[in-house]
Amino acid sequence: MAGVEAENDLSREESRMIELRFHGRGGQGAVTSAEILATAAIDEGKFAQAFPSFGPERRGAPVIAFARIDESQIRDRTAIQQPDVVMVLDPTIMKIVKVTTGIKPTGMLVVNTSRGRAAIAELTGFTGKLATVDATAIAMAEIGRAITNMVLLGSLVKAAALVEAGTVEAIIDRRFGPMLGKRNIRAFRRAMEETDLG
Amino acid sequence: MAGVEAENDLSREESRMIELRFHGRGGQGAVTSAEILATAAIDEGKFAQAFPSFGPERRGAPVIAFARIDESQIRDRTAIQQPDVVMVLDPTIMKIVKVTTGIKPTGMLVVNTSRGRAAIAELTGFTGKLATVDATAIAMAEIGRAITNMVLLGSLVKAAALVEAGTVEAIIDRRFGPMLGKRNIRAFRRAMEETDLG
Amino acid sequence: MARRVGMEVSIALAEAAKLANVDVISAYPITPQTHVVEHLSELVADGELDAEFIPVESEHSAMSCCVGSSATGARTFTATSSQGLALMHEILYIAPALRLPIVMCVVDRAISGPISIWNDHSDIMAERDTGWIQTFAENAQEAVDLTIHAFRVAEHPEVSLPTIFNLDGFILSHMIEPVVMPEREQLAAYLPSFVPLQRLDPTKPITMGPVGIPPVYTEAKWTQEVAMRNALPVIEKCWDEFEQVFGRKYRSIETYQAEGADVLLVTMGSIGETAMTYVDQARASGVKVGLLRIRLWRPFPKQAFLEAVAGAKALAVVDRCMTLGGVGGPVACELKSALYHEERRPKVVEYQAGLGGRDIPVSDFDRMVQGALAVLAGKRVPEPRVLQVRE
Amino acid sequence: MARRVGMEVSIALAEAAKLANVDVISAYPITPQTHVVEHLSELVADGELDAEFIPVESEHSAMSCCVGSSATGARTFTATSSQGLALMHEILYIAPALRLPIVMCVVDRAISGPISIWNDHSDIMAERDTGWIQTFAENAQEAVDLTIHAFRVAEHPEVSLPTIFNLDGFILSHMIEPVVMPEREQLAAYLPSFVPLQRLDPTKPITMGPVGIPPVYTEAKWTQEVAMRNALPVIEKCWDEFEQVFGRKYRSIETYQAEGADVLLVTMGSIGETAMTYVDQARASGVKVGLLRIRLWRPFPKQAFLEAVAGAKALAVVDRCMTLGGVGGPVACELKSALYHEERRPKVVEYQAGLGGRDIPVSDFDRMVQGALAVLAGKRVPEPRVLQVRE
Amino acid sequence: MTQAFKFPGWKDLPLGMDILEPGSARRNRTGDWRSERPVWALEKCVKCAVCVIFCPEGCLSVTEEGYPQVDLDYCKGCGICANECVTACIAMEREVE
Amino acid sequence: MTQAFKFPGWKDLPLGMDILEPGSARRNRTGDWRSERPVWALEKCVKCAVCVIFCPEGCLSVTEEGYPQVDLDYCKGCGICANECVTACIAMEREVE
Amino acid sequence: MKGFDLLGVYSARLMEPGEQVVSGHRACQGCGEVLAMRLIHKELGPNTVTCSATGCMEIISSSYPDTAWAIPWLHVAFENAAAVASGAESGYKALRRKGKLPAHLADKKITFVGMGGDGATADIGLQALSGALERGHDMVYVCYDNEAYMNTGIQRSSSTPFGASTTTSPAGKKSIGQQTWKKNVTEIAAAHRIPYAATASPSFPFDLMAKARRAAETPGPAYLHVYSACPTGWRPASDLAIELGRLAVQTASFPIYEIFDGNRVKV
Amino acid sequence: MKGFDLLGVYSARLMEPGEQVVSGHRACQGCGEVLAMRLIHKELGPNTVTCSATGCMEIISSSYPDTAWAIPWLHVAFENAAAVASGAESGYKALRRKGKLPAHLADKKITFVGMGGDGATADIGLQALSGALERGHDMVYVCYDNEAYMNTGIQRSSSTPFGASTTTSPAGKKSIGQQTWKKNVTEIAAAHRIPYAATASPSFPFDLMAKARRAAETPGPAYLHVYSACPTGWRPASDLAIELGRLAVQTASFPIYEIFDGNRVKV
Ligand SMILES: Cc1ncc(C[n+]2csc(CCOP(=O)(O)OP(=O)(O)O)c2C)c(N)n1
Ligand SMILES: Cc1ncc(C[n+]2csc(CCOP(=O)(O)OP(=O)(O)O)c2C)c(N)n1
Ligand code: SF4
Ligand code: SF4
Ligand code: SF4
Ligand code: SF4
Ligand code: SF4
Ligand code: SF4
Ligand SMILES: [Mg+2]
Ligand SMILES: [Mg+2]
Repeated sequence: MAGVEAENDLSREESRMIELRFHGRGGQGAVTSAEILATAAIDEGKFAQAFPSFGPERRGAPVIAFARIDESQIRDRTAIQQPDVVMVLDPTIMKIVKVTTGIKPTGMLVVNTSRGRAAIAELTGFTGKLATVDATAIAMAEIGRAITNMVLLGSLVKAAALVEAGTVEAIIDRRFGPMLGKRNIRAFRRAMEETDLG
Repeated sequence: MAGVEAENDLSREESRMIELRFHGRGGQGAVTSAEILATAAIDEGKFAQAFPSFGPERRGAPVIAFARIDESQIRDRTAIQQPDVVMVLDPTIMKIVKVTTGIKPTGMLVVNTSRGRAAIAELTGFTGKLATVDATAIAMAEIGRAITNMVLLGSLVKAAALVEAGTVEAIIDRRFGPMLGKRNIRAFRRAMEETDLG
Repeated sequence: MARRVGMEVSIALAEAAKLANVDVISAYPITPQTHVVEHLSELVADGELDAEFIPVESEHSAMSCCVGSSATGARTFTATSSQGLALMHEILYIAPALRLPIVMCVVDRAISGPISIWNDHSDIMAERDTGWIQTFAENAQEAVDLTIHAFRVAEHPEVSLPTIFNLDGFILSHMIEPVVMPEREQLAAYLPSFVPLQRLDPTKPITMGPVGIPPVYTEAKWTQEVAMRNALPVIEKCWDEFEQVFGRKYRSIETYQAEGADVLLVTMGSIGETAMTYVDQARASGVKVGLLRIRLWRPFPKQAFLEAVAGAKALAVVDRCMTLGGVGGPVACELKSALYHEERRPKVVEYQAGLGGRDIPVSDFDRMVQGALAVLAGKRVPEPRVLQVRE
Repeated sequence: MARRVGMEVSIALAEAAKLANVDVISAYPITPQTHVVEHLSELVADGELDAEFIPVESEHSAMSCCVGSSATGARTFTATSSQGLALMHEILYIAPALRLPIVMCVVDRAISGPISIWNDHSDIMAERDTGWIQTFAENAQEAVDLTIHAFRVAEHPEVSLPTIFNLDGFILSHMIEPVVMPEREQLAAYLPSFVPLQRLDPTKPITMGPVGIPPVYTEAKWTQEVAMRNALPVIEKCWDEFEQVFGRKYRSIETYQAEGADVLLVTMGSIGETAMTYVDQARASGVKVGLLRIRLWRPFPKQAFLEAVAGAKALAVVDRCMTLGGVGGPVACELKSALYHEERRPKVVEYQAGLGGRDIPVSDFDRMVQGALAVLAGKRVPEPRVLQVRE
Repeated sequence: MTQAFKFPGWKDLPLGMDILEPGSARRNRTGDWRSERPVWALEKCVKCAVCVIFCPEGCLSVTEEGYPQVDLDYCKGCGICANECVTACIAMEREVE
Repeated sequence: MTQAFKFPGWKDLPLGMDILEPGSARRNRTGDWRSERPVWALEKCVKCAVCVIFCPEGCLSVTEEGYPQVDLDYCKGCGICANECVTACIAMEREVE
Repeated sequence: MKGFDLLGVYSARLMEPGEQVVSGHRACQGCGEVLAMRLIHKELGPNTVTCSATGCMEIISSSYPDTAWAIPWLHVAFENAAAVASGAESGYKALRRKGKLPAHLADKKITFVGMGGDGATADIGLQALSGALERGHDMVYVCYDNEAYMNTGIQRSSSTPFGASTTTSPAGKKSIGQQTWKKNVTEIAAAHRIPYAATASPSFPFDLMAKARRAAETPGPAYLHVYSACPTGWRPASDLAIELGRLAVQTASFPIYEIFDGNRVKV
Repeated sequence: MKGFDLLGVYSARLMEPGEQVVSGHRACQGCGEVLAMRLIHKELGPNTVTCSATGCMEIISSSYPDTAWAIPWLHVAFENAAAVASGAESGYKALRRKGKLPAHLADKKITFVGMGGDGATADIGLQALSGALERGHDMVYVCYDNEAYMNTGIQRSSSTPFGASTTTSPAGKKSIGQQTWKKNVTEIAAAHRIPYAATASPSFPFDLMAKARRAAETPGPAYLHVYSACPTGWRPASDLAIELGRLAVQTASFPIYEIFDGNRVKV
């Protein structure tokens, strides 16, 4: 199913579940990106879950969302404690939240930043895989607003190939409608190109 | 305690419980008479209960009330099925309700009637003790309204001496206040005199 | 000295609440609770009781007002029944969580549908998880005594929990019967004035009722459970003190003729008295039967219960409520659960009876005990049975 | 053919209600039920579902409208949670007494206080006496399937009882996960149109909801109990038919790795899935443990339960609710009651966990099973324990 | 003490305890409640039917000739008809034993 | 991922889970929510304090000299002050990473 | 003529026969409330579905096995008659639109009625009423105002007039009786800008019946507030219900009027 | 000057320091509702006891262990804030009269506030409110009207204006959005003939605060209906709450006025 060769070593043996955590701010669409990722995986015949952190968080406040992807049925519904992948949608989050908490040493950090890999590596102290992208710039350019969630999905697909780009694009198209869909897909594609995997 | 000699043979040995049923119409005070009787017994140091039939009966509808008197604590709260005494406050009730239902053969029927003992004996077919009184006439004369409940209590005290007249009178006085109390006591006393015990 | 008088039970307990000098009464009328609140209104109108009587527009608001009132440190009382209790349901969970020592009289009545104004325990049983202390009265005296005890316990600084005392509707609430009314001096000796442990006080502002996020909800509920467990000895102690002041003795679990009994009838509420009559008769005819009355239902006095049934071979348990589609009535269910791991476990034969105002006569107790005896003689334990179902 | 899609569980079950072509939806929003009714509003606004959506002003009215609607013969649906369910409490008893086949989705959430929007079963457990049929879903597929099954069962002429299907709030309701959506044709084959057994019809006027005076109340309640008992085989039969049409199999009591298990974990709701993961791990390391999931809670499938536990030496029962001051959690209490007179009774070790949104990780199941194993090894059965209480 | 109606066994209770017979309360002869009965002096009656409309029991009807007619099976003897009669032709008389 | 507050054990929970410390929410630095911050050109400021009154956070105060002053620990960056300033002397600037 | 106008007197005999509330009900002797209920339902006729609150009118008309109702009738609880009626109206509406009604009902115009006493309306059921009015169901809500909770023994309601002594607002050494002013539910209903709200009294039976008809014929929600004398609760003789109602209207202690779309019209 | 009158502009700086609702609450960026709440409580000052309904303002101000409240504050449930406040008022009243208050409270004049959103007020808590107003408690009830159930995700309330699209009154092929007209709770409250009812908006902060004070100083019940813009629910940018409120008032889509004893006075 995952026909593309993974560009990294997140091991993809049968039934190795991949767990992801998304960091953003209330209103920025962290949940939506988790959702689209999971839906894509499901559309590809895999098993997947996506869920928000279940709190009454308000617009502006830091929020998280989760996703799981697996080849077989997922039975765990508890919060993800040790993610394989952490996605950071908003660069300013890192100042206030320790985004690397619990991340597996073999895991991957996907970050929206304009400051480049080195700065992020230093800031987070994370020594595993790192993917960076200036998602805000891409989003401003392509969508006209700093809504970075589809951009980051592009980086993720590039970095970890958990799902195919085409599947995600189809969902974006379905979900956002022709106008906004097209813009988001452009942003998504640019991320696939511009993401820095080191 | 029951200092007066009973005028009939309702046996008064220790712990022989006396059960009474009162028939009247909603709004006529059947419950009040049961209540005053029980309170009188309690005031004399006995044990007693009084309670209405627990229904949403409306003004005018036939209603019943109950009382129990005993020398020792009463533990039964169930409806009285086999009364020792049945009191009929309203003569017209007998046409529509079988007032003798369940009454003990050794029991007593106390009836407000203007028609005399024989007519009642025939009407009810009851062969036990019978006490009759023209309570409506007495009530109209003494109280000015056809409220017969205190009259019938007089008949009962006369007929069965379950409590002393003085105790009842004290309660009537307390309960109805000086004006109405006095009238009711007069009616009560007349009943003690005018009740026909056969 | 304390006077022995004939009084309607509802009036008597309202008088007891007056003696407790309650500050706020917030209640909504419902049969058969009405006489309680009517009498209290009269006492207030006549100036015999100095209290705010809040004539709310529903029971939901009755309980809500009680919460607000109790949170100011006022001694707060209410009473209800059946549909009214059900309408309070949501708020009934909240008062104990806030640890507010409201006292409530529940005049037990069947729950609709079909609508019934008559007595059973289906209303109160629905509140068995809520965290209120709950006792049951059997007669006028107990109703009065438990009223006073309820205030003592609820406000006890080691307890601070709302407390319900139950009495059966009509069959107890509407009875005129003898009762010894406590005297003011006795009350003064027994019931101290209420010193709230928390209060809405502008000079010491606290926030009551915040959100219980997941890191703290479990702990909050656990403290409630611990409070219930800790209340148990205090409740007993308050009965000991009650005996000293008033001379009448109460226990969480009370037995009658239990010694040497093979079968124990288990009752809660006023039917216990009829059951005693039955036990006397049965004992007289040689049946080894006794009676166990559950006076304290919440917190459930498990230890006392286990001790009380230790010698029995079978229990005949009467539930005044059905758990529709469940394994049995709520009381029997709980008793079996309590007994489950005991070495010597009596058989438990379950009955549901006295529903929606149907009397339980002496003969019904006999049927129950005969049922239990049949089990002891080797018959299979029957499924829980509703008595007196007309075929 | 039926499509496998990724969908939020709330949306999926709302779609299932749409497939059932409900006529009237009367609901009030409350977290975490909101997405269910929001999606239904959208379907109605878009004309995808032809139904009356009654935007009531409270849950009390939501259920009241459902009663009125169902009494006209309309297929009626609602959904709620927690405080909302509690506010319906009074009316929840009445719908089954009137034998109205309303279907309700309860998105289980802890009950206040303290207020919590997170999952446990304290809301629904308070309704265990009411007379609603109740099932529990574990995942998206089950939520969808039980929605459809609920209509089938509720309206079945041999049943005619309102039905609740439960799903855990957030942890299930807000999950996006794979689900196979039934097709219209399948629905047509499985779910006949609703033919009401009674209806407010001016040409055949009936009086619904009269007073249940004492001579008839007991009988009325008994018919409800009988209806619940009779519903049990119908519920199972409707699952059999479900399997024929949809190919997915459900049972009142379902087991996993139960064969040869010394200890059976007993769960209800979505934690069953985590428990399966644990069981797999434990089995792999040689622990003889299995899982029993209660899918049907009301009417309680006693026989199936007894058969399922026949081989087990101990049960580790998880309650998602506390009975404050009671003998233990409601599920464990009922299970012990069901087992009480069995010859071979497993030990029952009780846990209360996952309260107010606290996760129950695999390690917790291990603790529970270890507790049960310790009992089998001779340790005294511990008092019911709340897991994860921070000291 | 008299209960004409025989309550059904549980199996015969209608679904939901519905009452299937409209107006079955007619079996309930509320005339029993009466301690006074209305008596008409029809000669004074102007056939206006005011008494009929005001009877809470609905137990008054109009005869072919236009006169009011009471169904004593239901008349509770409230006296409203007498009090409202425009020509005062109704008197309330005590029921005899 | 950071939870500064250490939740008490059950024994240390106040009765009824009351919060005993008034205004304890001050520990919650909502400045973290901000992605833009208000910046003042005080030379244009007329010291009217309109910005101060309209701030939903109550995080503006008035200095001794009468100028508004922001507490960035709490400012969520909503922009209301900037939008309402009578002399348009407040600008919203994106927070840097 | 006791204030009964001549026209009124003679139109009485024009009344249709046929009752929806039959004799044999258990209301007190001389009950003004049951009279109002009878007249309203007589006017509305057989194609009416009535949803009743708990209260006197429910208890006295529907004690199993006796029903005084000749129309389909549903009682659920005390505080929700307006909600139950909303549900019934919506059920029919949906079934009709979807063509799901059986043939004999498909074209029948049905009037949906919610009803309750003043307690059920002004107090415990006010919210359900407000919700129903706001949502715009095509129904008639009738409040029978006897100014107290009579069914449970004459307790005060918010509709009890100032100074009246009831069992929960008794006059006493420290109280004159009811200490609050009568809540005006008709005004509250009218503040919902519903198309029709009116007050009436069975002492003016044709007026009452005409208003009932107008209420039924109004599309959308209509509110009818009916002053209903209660001899048991008010403690006069049993023959005075009509007279008392007439007096209340004539002295304007209970004015009768109509409000269309929120604009008051005196009658 | 954005419609802000000059006097208003300069009086802002005369405001007392001191807040009862402190920074650190979790309301959304730019929330107009929390601003209204802050200003009202600032005006009422520390001798205030507030009883809150469930809703945005409760959730964002009282998540254990964080409270934004510097005054005594109590939350019980969604639908009963008015009843809870009645209880608190009565508790103090009884204790004071009976001389049972501790010395430091005996002479303190305390303002009792019940508060809730439009859902808590116009819908699920309307009855508790009506009861409290009718009984005449000396308290202030504040409704923060953001025209929907925001706390649970923008569902319609009866205060949502006609045509507005919410998550439970979505615009769609068969619907324009909300199909009912905004319920006027102020009119409903005024129909209770309470001494003081008013509408206000935090966009006119001195007016709002003056009304809050008047409400508190009125003996008996007072009702304050506050239009509270919600950027999250209404979906504009986060800096527009004040502007939108001002616009609503100026276009009379939300008129602000006062009603004394039922008689309306425009402001
Ligand atoms: C939730 C609830 N609370 C209280 C009651 C008790 N109750 C039944 S009817 C009634 C009073 C009815 O008064 P009203 O609505 O004015 O009607 P009336 O009997 O006066 O005609 C009361 C208090 C109830 N059935 N349900
Ligand atoms: C009985 C009950 N039903 C539903 C809820 C869920 N709920 C909590 S707050 C809320 C909406 C609040 O809306 P509103 O009162 O307008 O306040 P806002 O959040 O808009 O300020 C809802 C539906 C609840 N807590 N309790
Ligand atoms: S007395 Fe009353 S019940 Fe009898 S006919 Fe006259 S009005 Fe009707
Ligand atoms: S009111 Fe009098 S005059 Fe008129 S019809 Fe009746 S009896 Fe005749
Ligand atoms: S941006 Fe918003 S929160 Fe920050 S100071 Fe300005 S008004 Fe206050
Ligand atoms: S609103 Fe503008 S001018 Fe006025 S004080 Fe604030 S910054 Fe200065
Ligand atoms: S109490 Fe009053 S309203 Fe009720 S039935 Fe009797 S007279 Fe009619
Ligand atoms: S949702 Fe609206 S009302 Fe609620 S906190 Fe956010 S902005 Fe304020
Ligand atoms: Mg009334
Ligand atoms: Mg709102």
